[in-house]
Amino acid sequence: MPPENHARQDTVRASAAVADSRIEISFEATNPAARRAIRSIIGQVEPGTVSQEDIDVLEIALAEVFNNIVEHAYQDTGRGQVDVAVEMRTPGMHFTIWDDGEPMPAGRLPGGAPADPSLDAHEQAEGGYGLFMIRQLARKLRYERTEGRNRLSFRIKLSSA
Amino acid sequence: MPPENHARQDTVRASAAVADSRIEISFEATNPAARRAIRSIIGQVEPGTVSQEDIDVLEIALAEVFNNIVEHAYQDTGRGQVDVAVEMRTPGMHFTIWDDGEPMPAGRLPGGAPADPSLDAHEQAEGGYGLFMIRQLARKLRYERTEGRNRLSFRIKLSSA
Amino acid sequence: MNLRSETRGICLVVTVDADRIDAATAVQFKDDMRRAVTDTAERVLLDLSAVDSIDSSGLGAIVSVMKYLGADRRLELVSLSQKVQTVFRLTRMDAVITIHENLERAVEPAARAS
Amino acid sequence: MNLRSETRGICLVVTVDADRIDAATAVQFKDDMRRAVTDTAERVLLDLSAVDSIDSSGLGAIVSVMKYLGADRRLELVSLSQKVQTVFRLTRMDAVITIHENLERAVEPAARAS
Ligand SMILES: Nc1ncnc2c1ncn2[C@@H]1O[C@H](COP(=O)(O)OP(=O)(O)O)[C@@H](O)[C@H]1O
Ligand SMILES: Nc1ncnc2c1ncn2[C@@H]1O[C@H](COP(=O)(O)OP(=O)(O)O)[C@@H](O)[C@H]1O
Repeated sequence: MPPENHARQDTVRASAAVADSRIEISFEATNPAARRAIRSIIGQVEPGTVSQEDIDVLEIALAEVFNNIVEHAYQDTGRGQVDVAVEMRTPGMHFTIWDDGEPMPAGRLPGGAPADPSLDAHEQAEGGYGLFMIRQLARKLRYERTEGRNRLSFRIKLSSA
Repeated sequence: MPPENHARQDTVRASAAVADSRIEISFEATNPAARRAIRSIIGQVEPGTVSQEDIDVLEIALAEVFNNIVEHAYQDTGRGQVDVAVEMRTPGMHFTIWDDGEPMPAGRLPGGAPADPSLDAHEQAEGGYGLFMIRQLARKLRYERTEGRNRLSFRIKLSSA
Repeated sequence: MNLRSETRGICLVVTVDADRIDAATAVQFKDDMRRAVTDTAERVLLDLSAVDSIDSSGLGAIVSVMKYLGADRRLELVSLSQKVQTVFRLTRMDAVITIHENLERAVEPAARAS
Repeated sequence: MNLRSETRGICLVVTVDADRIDAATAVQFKDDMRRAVTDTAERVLLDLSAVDSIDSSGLGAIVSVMKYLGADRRLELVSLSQKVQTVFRLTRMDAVITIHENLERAVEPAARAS
């Protein structure tokens, strides 16, 4: 793993105002580690302050983003680091996620697609739902390839319980 | 903050075997950020697998360690980074915690002391309980000052629910 | 992936005994499902009452099972958790696959006709 | 820190209306307590039923309030959560400060005599 620490550099830049609402989490690109990271992020939400539906949305979105990094960026090698910066900014959580894996196809975030109601169930696509869900759940979604790293940022709305 | 990243370097060194049971968390040395970090760490425990008493012990120990860093190492300036590596190693969680603040008095971890039963309530000490509790709750407690950083490591036992 | 199957009239009911169908378990689920549905009746009812959550990989695995069943046999879903429902709604998969509230509803004659 | 106080016979009952007494709130707690206990009866009962957790800073603040009350007046604690009890047990503070299960027990004559 080459942990060139862009996440940390961003921290320093952004620290003035949001410092104590920001936490960074790093984990190895495996499914179990990704699940623990998701629990770790959801755990940051003050209990009882956010509706279960919004917590579900947070979990779904993070699972899709992390699974894509594990499966596509690091191609299921189980090796590679994922850095996540989490900022509490009412009314939501803002995420910036870095990895050192493969870039997105054509260097751009694919659109993904939902099920096609004009086709039968057994004719539906087997993939592409991940990014479609991410796009529906996340606001201000932005992908950038910089200095050999992937950087994805977005916001998940959390309304009060 | 000078994020010289010893935490990350340790990750690389230790990565082979424990990689996907390890997560790193960084936060600014303030009380609210420390609390979120604690929730974030407790959130990593798979729900229903550990007794509430052990979760309480985990929370108490981490609160004492983080509060000491905020208050003593960084002297309540609210500036400074705390890096935590969390490893799930059955039957417990292993922690390594770094900061760039002041060293421990005399470069050694103080003993702390409990209440003194030979004295009246109003004659008890106002401090020193934090380290006493840490020493009771943590196993393999070890403090090191290396390359200008404080490094504290210990293990908290988690028995099944 | 733990699957239990049982024949109920013209239906094969397959019950998933796991709390998630996700990236870590999707391949196993797909394999085990293919094994479970060999030579069965027209309707396969997949009982998800034990499943708390599913992700796009799990969804892909379900589509793949539907492909395997082809045009003549149908896969229908039973007892979706709130979170699983959300995933089906977000992907609009709820418009192309039959979803039943519970097993009783799924096997009653009215449902068969739908 | 929200404190409510009320006189009950020879006792002043101070109720803490916060879920933690910790590093972030200890100084405030200490100040507010000193204000609350001015010119009061011999026994101050600190009702912690709303308090979920306390840390060593909170404990230090309680000791500081006891110092302020001096040898003639006593601070006693009422209704400790499991987590708060653990902290008192670990620091052995439960051996030097009187702890009551609930307010009824704390104010009944037997308790007064103890
Ligand atoms: N983090 C990523 N890095 C590289 N490529 C990615 C990443 N995420 C998604 N992709 C690409 O986008 C495609 C669509 O992703 P997605 O909608 O999640 O569907 P699926 O993962 O089921 O293929 C993937 O097949 C992959 O080619
Ligand atoms: N992380 C730390 N960095 C520097 N000094 C520390 C640290 N933790 C504890 N100390 C020192 O050890 C002493 C005892 O700590 P503790 O038992 O937590 O009691 P308290 O914080 O109430 O003083 C502190 O007063 C401080 O001098």
